[in-house]
Amino acid sequence: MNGSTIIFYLLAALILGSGLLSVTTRQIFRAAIYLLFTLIGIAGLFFWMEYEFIAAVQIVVYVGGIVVLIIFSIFLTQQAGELLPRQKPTRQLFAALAAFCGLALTMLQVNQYTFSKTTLEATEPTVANIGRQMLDVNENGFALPFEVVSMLLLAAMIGCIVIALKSKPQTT
Amino acid sequence: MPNTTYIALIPLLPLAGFLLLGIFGRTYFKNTSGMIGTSLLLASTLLSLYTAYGYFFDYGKVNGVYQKLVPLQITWLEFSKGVSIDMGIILDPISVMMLVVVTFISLMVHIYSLAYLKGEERFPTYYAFLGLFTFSMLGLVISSNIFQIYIFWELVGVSSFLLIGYYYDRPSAVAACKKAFIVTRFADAGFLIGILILSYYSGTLDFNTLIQKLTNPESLELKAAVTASFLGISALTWGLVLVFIGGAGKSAMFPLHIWLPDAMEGPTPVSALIHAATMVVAGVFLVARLFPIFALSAPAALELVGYVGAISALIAAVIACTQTDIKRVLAYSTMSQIGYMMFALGVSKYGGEDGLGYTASMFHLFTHAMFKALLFLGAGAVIHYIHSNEMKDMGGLRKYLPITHITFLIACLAIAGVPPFAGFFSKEEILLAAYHHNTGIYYLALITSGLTAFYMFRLYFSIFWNKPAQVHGEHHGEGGFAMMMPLVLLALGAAAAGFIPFGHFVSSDGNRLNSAFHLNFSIAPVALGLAGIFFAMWLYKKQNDRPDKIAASLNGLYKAAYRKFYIDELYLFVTKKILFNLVGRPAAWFDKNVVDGLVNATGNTTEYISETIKGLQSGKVQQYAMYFLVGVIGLAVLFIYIWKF
Amino acid sequence: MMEPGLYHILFISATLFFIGVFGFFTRRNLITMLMSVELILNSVNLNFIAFNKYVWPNRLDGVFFTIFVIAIAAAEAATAIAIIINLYRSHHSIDVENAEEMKY
Amino acid sequence: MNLSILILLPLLTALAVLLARNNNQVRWISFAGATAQFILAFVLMYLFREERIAGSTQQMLFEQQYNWFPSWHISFHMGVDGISVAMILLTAFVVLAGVLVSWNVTKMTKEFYFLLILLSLGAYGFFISLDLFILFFFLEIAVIPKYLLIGIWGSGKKEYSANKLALMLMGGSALVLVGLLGVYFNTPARSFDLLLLSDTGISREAQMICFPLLFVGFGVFTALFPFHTWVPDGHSSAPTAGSMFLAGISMKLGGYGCLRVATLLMPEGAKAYSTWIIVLSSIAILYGAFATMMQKDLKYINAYSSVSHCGFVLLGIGMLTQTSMTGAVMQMVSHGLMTALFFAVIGMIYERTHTRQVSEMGGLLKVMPFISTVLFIVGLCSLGLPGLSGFVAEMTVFVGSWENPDPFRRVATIAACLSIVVTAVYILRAIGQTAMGPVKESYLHLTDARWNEKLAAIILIFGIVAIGTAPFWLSDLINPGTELIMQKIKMVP
Repeated sequence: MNGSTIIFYLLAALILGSGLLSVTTRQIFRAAIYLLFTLIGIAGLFFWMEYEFIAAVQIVVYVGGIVVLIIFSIFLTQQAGELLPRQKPTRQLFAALAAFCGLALTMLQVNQYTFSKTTLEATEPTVANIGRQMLDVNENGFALPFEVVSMLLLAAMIGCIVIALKSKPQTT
Repeated sequence: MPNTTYIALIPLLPLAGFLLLGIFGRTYFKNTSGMIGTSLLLASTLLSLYTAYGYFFDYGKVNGVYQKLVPLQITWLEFSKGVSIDMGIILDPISVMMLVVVTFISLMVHIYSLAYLKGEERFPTYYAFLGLFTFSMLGLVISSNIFQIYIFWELVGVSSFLLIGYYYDRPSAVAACKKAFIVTRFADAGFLIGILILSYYSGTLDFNTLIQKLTNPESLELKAAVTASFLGISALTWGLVLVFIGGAGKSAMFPLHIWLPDAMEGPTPVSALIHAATMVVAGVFLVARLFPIFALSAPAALELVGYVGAISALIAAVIACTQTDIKRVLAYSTMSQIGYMMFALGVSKYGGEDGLGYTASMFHLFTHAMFKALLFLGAGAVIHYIHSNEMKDMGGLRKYLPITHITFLIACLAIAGVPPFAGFFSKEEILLAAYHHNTGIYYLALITSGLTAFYMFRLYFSIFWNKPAQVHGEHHGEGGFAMMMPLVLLALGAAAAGFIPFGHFVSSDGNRLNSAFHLNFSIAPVALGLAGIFFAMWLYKKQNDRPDKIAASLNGLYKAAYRKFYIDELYLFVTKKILFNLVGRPAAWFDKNVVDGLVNATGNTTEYISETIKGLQSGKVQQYAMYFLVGVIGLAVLFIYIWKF
Repeated sequence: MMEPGLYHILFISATLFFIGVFGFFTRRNLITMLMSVELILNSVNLNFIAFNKYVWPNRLDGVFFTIFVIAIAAAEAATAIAIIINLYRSHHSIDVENAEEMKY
Repeated sequence: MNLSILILLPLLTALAVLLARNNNQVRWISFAGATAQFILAFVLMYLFREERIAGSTQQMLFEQQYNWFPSWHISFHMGVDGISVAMILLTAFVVLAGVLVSWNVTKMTKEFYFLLILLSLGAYGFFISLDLFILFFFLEIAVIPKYLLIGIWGSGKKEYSANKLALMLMGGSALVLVGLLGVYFNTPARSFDLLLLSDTGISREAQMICFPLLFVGFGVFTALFPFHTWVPDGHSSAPTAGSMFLAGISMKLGGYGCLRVATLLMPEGAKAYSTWIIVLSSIAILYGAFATMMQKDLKYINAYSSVSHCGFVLLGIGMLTQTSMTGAVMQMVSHGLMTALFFAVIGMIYERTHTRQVSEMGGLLKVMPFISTVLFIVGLCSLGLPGLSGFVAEMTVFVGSWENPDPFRRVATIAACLSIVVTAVYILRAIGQTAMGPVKESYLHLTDARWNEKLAAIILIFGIVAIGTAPFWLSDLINPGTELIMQKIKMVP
């Protein structure tokens, strides 16, 4: 039992605990905050796995971007102090059951399978390596998906604007 | 043999008249259509007289035997090898005789109608239909192929339908024409099946080949046809009986006669032409045409023909005694006389002296055409004058219609078999033939002969004598030259046609047949005929209450005969109650409710199922997601744990 | 307690995934449903990184996929929120139970 | 002759109709197109006869083949034999008459004519294709427009009828498709080519399964007994030209398919199932006739009588003799012309009297002599009057059927013969109540046919009389085609 292990378990507890709270609390603002904790916990886990770049992206995009967006939209659409409506108990029961069964099935399968680590030499996930490969146009490069994703982002952006426009400009 | 293809013109000229008047008559020949039709027919008549002269006195006879000549034959529709419908012309004594009869009577009717139907709105249509009928009838008599005869058979049926329905705005005429068509159609279905049977066994539709194959005792076809049997009766007999059913339908033989009296709804000249002289004898003609097969290969079928003819003759005569509509009396009389022709064929044998019945039948057909057409045209003149068909509206007309009176009397004497008028000779021959070959039929015929004289003179006295004439309002004489000329010509025929030595021309095997005249044999029928005439005179010459008394004393029989032995009602029952209510209605119901119901049920089931399962498509995203997850888990379990991939 | 490794992380990610699924099923507010989706996406990211680290350390594919997922998640969140706001305008509510016109 | 003209011409007409600016242009363009098709059909017949007289003994003439989907052996293979030529002639007649009769359709005229021409395109394509896939393709093209024609321009319960018709015909097509695929996957050639398939043959087991599928599938189009209920509803709801096309052309697609596809390709299946075909078609003949007797609506009368008459087509095919098959094809042509004319007349009467109930009419002969005369002619044709086409066709079927000596087929033939009596009953009833009888007061002002209606009727009557008075040209045209099918059937042990 070393420090690394302890940190891992603490992070795990943080992720799962606040994740669970996030989907169960009836105050929407708190749910957002719990989500924030979960995301931070995951970022921590990335740090723990020594993927610093991903962890940083996680914090920047998720914590800094998405959660803020969510909180904004909560402000836009929600009355203060209003409790979230409760789902029907049967639905809750069935959802829990389905989720549990799915989890059980997944874990059974995962535990049956032995993942063996490759013997090849490891590539360090440094920013330099990631950057080089991402923009590489050769065989192992990710330039094309990168471009595709950027197109997607553009499309999404335009889509957002069109959807959220107050009213469509009248074309006479 | 000279080129005789011009014979094709005889039927084609009336056809041209039909097409011309049928298509353009209403617009271009409104008034001249009668003259056009008549002149075309006159040409036909002259051609057929020329043909008859040529055939009987020039090229027809080879070594003393009249030949069957086929001057023209065109394949019209080939079914398979050997089996084809040919359009052709056959020349033999009966077809040539029929050519003359049909064209002559038709010409008379054409002329008569010029006056009779003058001013009618559908005058061109009438002449067009007459042309169609004449064409079909001529085509029928010269047919060289059994299917050709069927084709023209149907065509005469339809022209009869059109002419009966000439006054189409009278519901009774519409009903009558439908009845005539449907009853004969029913018989024609039998005819058709008969043709199919005969053609199957003989492998041909051509009359000459057919007769040859089915009369030659050596031929394989005949053996096959006689050996094959159904219900214990040979296929050949079945075929001939079915063909005879077709003939019986057209010739109004019992029990298919019910259409004939109703057909009197048509214009009277039409009745004279179609329903007295020509079309109705087509059945007799058909049996005569196939006579060798009947006589040589299927005597049982011929016997049936004899009995049906005799029974029809008697029943029709009995009914005729009670009818009051003069045209109906004549219609039943026609049926009775055709019965004579039929049983004459039925009692005949093939060839020689025993073939007397055949000759007699054709002879009677010939004379009957004359005097029955005359009777109808005379009745037409009376109706034209008095505007009624009922005997009770008539009486004492002899002074007003002198020519009609005399010609009518001649016709009545002829049909009653009083010498020396035409009917006497032909009827004597028939009775003689029956006497020699079937005494049962002979006695039936004898009774009928007495009855015939009675009802004909009942008619005669009721029209021209009886009570004084009740003529009201203005009148237009007898109808002028156009109406009288045919009457006189036909009266000449009715008076003199009997002196033709018919057996010299027409006989079953083409040989000359000398009909011996037996004076002592003739005594009984003539005496009976005279008795009938005097009885009728006693009852009807002066108005009195004797007929009613007799009718009252014969209550049941009189009523039954008056109601035509309830045969119409029986048919009505069969068609209305059984065919319509027990077959047609259930079929329609079945279709609407069961078959269609099944189709709709399929549709409704689909709709019901979709209605039930559409709840799954609730529009609630979370439900969809849950189905999705459950589905994924289910499939995963299925694949992993059950099918063990 | 044992040394944490791949299986631990997989457990965390699976659990997080099904927590997200549970949230997605039970939440009626669209924004909270969106949050559940974010949880699911994060659990996926976790898997990618874990596999990259513990199974194929020689390659960086997991990293790239994670980056893409994050980028797409951001776009998705933005689009989703645009839709939510639009829906709020037309329905004056962002309860999914009220947005069920697309049925039958 | 290049057969693709037969498809291109309707296609061009349809496109030109779409481009037309007003209704009048639409009418005249369609009329011109239909006339061109009409002339083309005659040219085709003439050239075909010339080729045959010149001694060409090929099974199919004017063959053309273009690759379409080579990897699945689908090719655009066209060619005609006498049967196809006869059917193309029929289509040309009905199309021309249908275009003329629809002259005063005012609702969405352009679309109406477009669909009519499209339907004719499907029919032409169907009759000339020698590739089963193309055949199916055109079959479907001929189905869809009918749904719209009935659904939009129909009368009465048109939506119901349109749905029913489209669903039942689609069901039939589905069976056909399954059958075709069955054929496709059961030959070594893996081909949809009709000629190739008929040469190589199909295994007996496959025939036993595919024949009923194909026959019933096509049979639905031809009102095979239990699948006929779309006929009365569909015909009665359709607009006049729609009914004419439906009965005149599209019911014939089925008959043609039964003969050309099912029977030619699968003689063993045909032989094995002929009993069933005969039973069903005899039922259809008699039962259709009796059901007609009870109908009160003129269109229903003709629709049910179509069931009965199309029974003769299937009976002729089921009897499996050359004469009966020739008769079946002749009956298709004859019935197509006759029933198209019948529906045209009914449409004309309905347009004037605004009723189709026979009991409500009477004495039309007085006020509309032309229309009533046509009604008489078509009625008489329907009941098989010699000199008109119905007689020739029915007699050929009867004679052909009678060539089978076994009692069962004999009984079926006799039953079919007896149906002509029932036909006479219902036809005369219908004519007697509409055209004859006292004229109704309210009808006295009605007018007779206009030029377009007269022309349409005369064209169809011309066809009917041409077959009725001189049948040999038609039977000569058809005979070689049926002879070939017979050879296949005779080879079956």
